[in-house]
Amino acid sequence: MFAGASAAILVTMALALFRAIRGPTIYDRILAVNAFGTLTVVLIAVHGFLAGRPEFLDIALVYALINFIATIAVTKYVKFSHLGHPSGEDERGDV
Amino acid sequence: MLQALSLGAVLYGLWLLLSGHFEPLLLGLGLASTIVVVLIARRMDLIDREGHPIHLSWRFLLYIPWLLWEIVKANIDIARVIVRPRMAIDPSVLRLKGTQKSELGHVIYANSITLTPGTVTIGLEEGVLSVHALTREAAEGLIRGDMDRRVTAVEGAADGRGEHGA
Amino acid sequence: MIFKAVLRVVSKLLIPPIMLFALYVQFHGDFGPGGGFQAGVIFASAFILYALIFGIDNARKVAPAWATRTLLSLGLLLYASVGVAGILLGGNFLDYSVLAEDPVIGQHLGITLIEFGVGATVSGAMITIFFIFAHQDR
Amino acid sequence: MALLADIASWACLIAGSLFALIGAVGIVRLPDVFARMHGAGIVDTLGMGLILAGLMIHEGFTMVTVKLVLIVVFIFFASPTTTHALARAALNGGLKPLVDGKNAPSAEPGERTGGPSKT
Amino acid sequence: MEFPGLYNYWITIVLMMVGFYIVIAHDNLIKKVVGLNIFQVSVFVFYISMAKVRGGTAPILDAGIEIYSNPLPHVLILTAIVVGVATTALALALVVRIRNAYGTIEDDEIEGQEDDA
Amino acid sequence: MAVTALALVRLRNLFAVVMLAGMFSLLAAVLYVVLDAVDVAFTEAAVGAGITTVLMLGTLALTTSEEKAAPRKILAPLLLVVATGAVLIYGTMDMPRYGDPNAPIHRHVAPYYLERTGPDTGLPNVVTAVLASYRGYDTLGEVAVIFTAAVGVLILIGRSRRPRKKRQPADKKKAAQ
Repeated sequence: MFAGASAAILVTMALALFRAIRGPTIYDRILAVNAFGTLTVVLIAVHGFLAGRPEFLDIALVYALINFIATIAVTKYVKFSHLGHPSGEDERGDV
Repeated sequence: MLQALSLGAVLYGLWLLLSGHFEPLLLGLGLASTIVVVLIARRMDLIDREGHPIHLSWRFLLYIPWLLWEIVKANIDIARVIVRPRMAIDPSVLRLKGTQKSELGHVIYANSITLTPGTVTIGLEEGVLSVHALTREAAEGLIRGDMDRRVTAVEGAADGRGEHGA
Repeated sequence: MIFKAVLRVVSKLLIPPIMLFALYVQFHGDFGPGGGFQAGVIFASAFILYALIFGIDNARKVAPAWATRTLLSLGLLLYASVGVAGILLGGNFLDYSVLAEDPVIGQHLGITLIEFGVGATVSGAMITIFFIFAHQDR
Repeated sequence: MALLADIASWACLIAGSLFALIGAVGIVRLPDVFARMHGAGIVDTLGMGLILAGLMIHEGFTMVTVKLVLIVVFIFFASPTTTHALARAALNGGLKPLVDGKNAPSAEPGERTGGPSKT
Repeated sequence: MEFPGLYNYWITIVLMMVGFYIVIAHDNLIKKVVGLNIFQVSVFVFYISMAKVRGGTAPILDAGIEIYSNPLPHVLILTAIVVGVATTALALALVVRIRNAYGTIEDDEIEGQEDDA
Repeated sequence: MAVTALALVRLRNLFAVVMLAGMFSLLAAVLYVVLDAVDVAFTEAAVGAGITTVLMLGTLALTTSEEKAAPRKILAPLLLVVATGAVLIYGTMDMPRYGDPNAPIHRHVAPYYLERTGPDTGLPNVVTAVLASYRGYDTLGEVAVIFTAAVGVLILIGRSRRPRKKRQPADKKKAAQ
C-alpha cells in the first residue's frame, strides 16, 4: 500500500518536474519547485513507513521548513533582484 | 510580558512533544533553549499581539474544523473541474473587503481563502483583498461572505484593548 | 505598517518554533538523525528568514556583526578546548572518557559539547556568509 | 477495530494519492500561472493532508503521529503564504491573470465593499 | 544478477560526467559552480551507495535490529556536505569579486580582457 | 535525477538553473533516505535546498542572471566526457556489488564502531558517535575548514564595495574596446 502511494507521489513529482523544466515563466518554475518540495516531504514520510522505521520524520519536517524559506527567498529575489532590501522601503510593494 | 511567558510555555510544550526523552539533562537543555529562543524573539520584536496571538486561540480552534471541511469540499469541486477533458474553468479576479478589524484578521482571512483550492489571494491592501478564482462557483462561494463572517467572529474578542495590528 | 501583512504575520508565528526546532535537532543528535551541522544550518535559516522578511538592516540589529563572528570563533574554540581539557585531565586530545567519573557519561558530555561547538560554528559561518552576500551593493 | 483503522488509513492514502495526481495534472494542464496555483493548492492541502492522515491512522497515537501533525500544521501555514508571495511576485512581474472577458464576475458582483459588518 | 549489481555506480558516473561536462564546456562561472556541485553530489551518492548493506537499516541502534548500514561513509559525507557548502560560498564570493574586477562572469571574456591588457 | 541534471546543461537562464539545482538537491536527499543515510539526508535537506539556493541567488543578484552564449566548442568536451565515463564504467567492473554485506568497506572498522558505540558512549546514533568521538580529529578539521571558508568570504567581499564601484564603468569601457 505504501509502495502504491509512493509510486503515485513519484508520478506526481515527475509531472511537477515537467512543469519546472518546461515552465514558460519563472513563476511556473517556482510554483513547480514548491509543489515538488511538498511532495518530497510526503515521499520521505511515506518511505519511512515503507522501510519500517518511521522515526525519521524530522527530515520531512526540516524539508517543509527549508522549502518555505527557499521559496520566500526566491520570490523575493524575483521581485527585487536583491536579497538585502528591507521589505517595503520602496513603493513597488513587497513580497 | 504575559505573551513572552505564554510563548515560552508553548515552546516548551513543543520541545516536550518533539523530544520524547524525559531525562533531567534534556529537560534542562529544553528549558535553556526555550529561554534563549524567547530572548532572541524579544530582540527580534516578534512578541506582540500579532506574533503570538493568544487572545484568539479558543475561537480559532473552533474555526479550524469548519475550514477543513470547506477545503475538502472545494478540493472535490476543483478536482472534478481539472479531470474533465474540457476544463470548464472560468478564471476571474474579484475584490473583496474583509470586515476584520486588525491586520491579523485580514491575514487569517487571506490565508484561509488561499488554502481553499479554487481561490487564491493575490493581493491584500488595507483590508481589500484581490482574489483570483478558478471557477464561477468558487467565486460565488466567496462573495456569499460566509468565510468572512466566520473569520470576523474568530477575531471577535480581540478588540477592546490596545490594538497593535490595525 | 510598512511590511506586507501576510508574510509578516506568518513569519512572526513561525520563526520562534523554527529556532526551537534547530535547538532540538542540536541536542537530540545523539538519539536520532541530527547534530551540530544540521542544527547550525537550520538556526541560520531562521535568521535568513527574518532578514528576508524584515530587511537586512533590522536583522543586522538583532545579530550584529561582532555577535556572529564571536559565535563563529567561539564554536571552534569550544571544540578545541574540550580536546585540551581531555589532555589536562590526563587523557589524550579529544578523549572524552576522562571528563567525568564514568567514562560513558564522560563520552556523552564530550559529544554534546562538541556538537554544540560545531553547531555554533556552522550557524555563525552561515549567518555571516549570508549577510555578506545580501549586504553587497549591486 | 484494527481492521477498521487499516481500512481508514488505506482509504486516506488512496484518496490522497489520487488528489495529488489530479493536482499535478492540473499543474500541467491549466493555462496560466494563476490557474496553476489552484492545482498546486490541491497537492498542498488535500493530497498532502490525506496521505499524512492515512499514515497517522496507521501509526496510532505515538511520537510519530505528533511529528506528522506538526508537519501538516506547518505546511498549512506555509503553503498559502508562499502561494500568496508568488502571486504577488507574478503580478509585480507584469503577468496579468487570464480572465475570460465575457463572463468575468469581477465588475458588478465582485465589487463588494460593504460586507456584513457586525457593528 | 551480475549485470544490475553495478547500476548504482553507473548512475553515479552519469551524474559525474554531466557535472564534468558543465564544468569544462560552459564559460559562465556560476554555471561552472553548479556543475561542480553536481559532481560533488555524485561523489556523495557514490559513497552512500557503497555504505548500503542489503537488508540493513539506518545506523541508529535499536533493539531487535541486527543489520545496519555502514556508518563511516555517512560521517564522511555529512561533514563533506557542510564543507561543500562553505567552499561553494567561497567560490561564489570569488565570482562576485571577479565580476567586480572584470565586469563579466564569462570565462572567455575574462581571458579576452587579460589578452588585451 | 539524471533528467534534472541534463536539463541543467541545456538551460541558459541562470535563474532556472539555480531552481533546478535546488530540485536536484531535493532528489539527492530522497536518494539518501532510500539508501539509509538519514543523517546525510538531514544535512542535505538543510543545506542543499535552502542555504545553497539562497547563496546562489545572492550571487545572481550581485552579478547577472543570464548566460551570455551557449558553448561553441561542444565536441571536444563531449568526447572527453564520454571517454572518461567509459573508463570509469570499465573500472566499476571490479567493484563490489550493490548492497553486498561482504564488501571490503564493511569488514574493516565499521563492525567495530557498530559494536562499541553502545557500550562506549551509550548513544543510539552511531553516526553522531563516530563523528564526534571516534573520528573527532576529522571533525575538528572540518569545523576549521568551515571557519576558514567564512573568514575567506569575509576577506574577499566582506568590506564595502563602494570605492571599487567607481572603477567599474572604466573596466567595462576597456572591455568594449
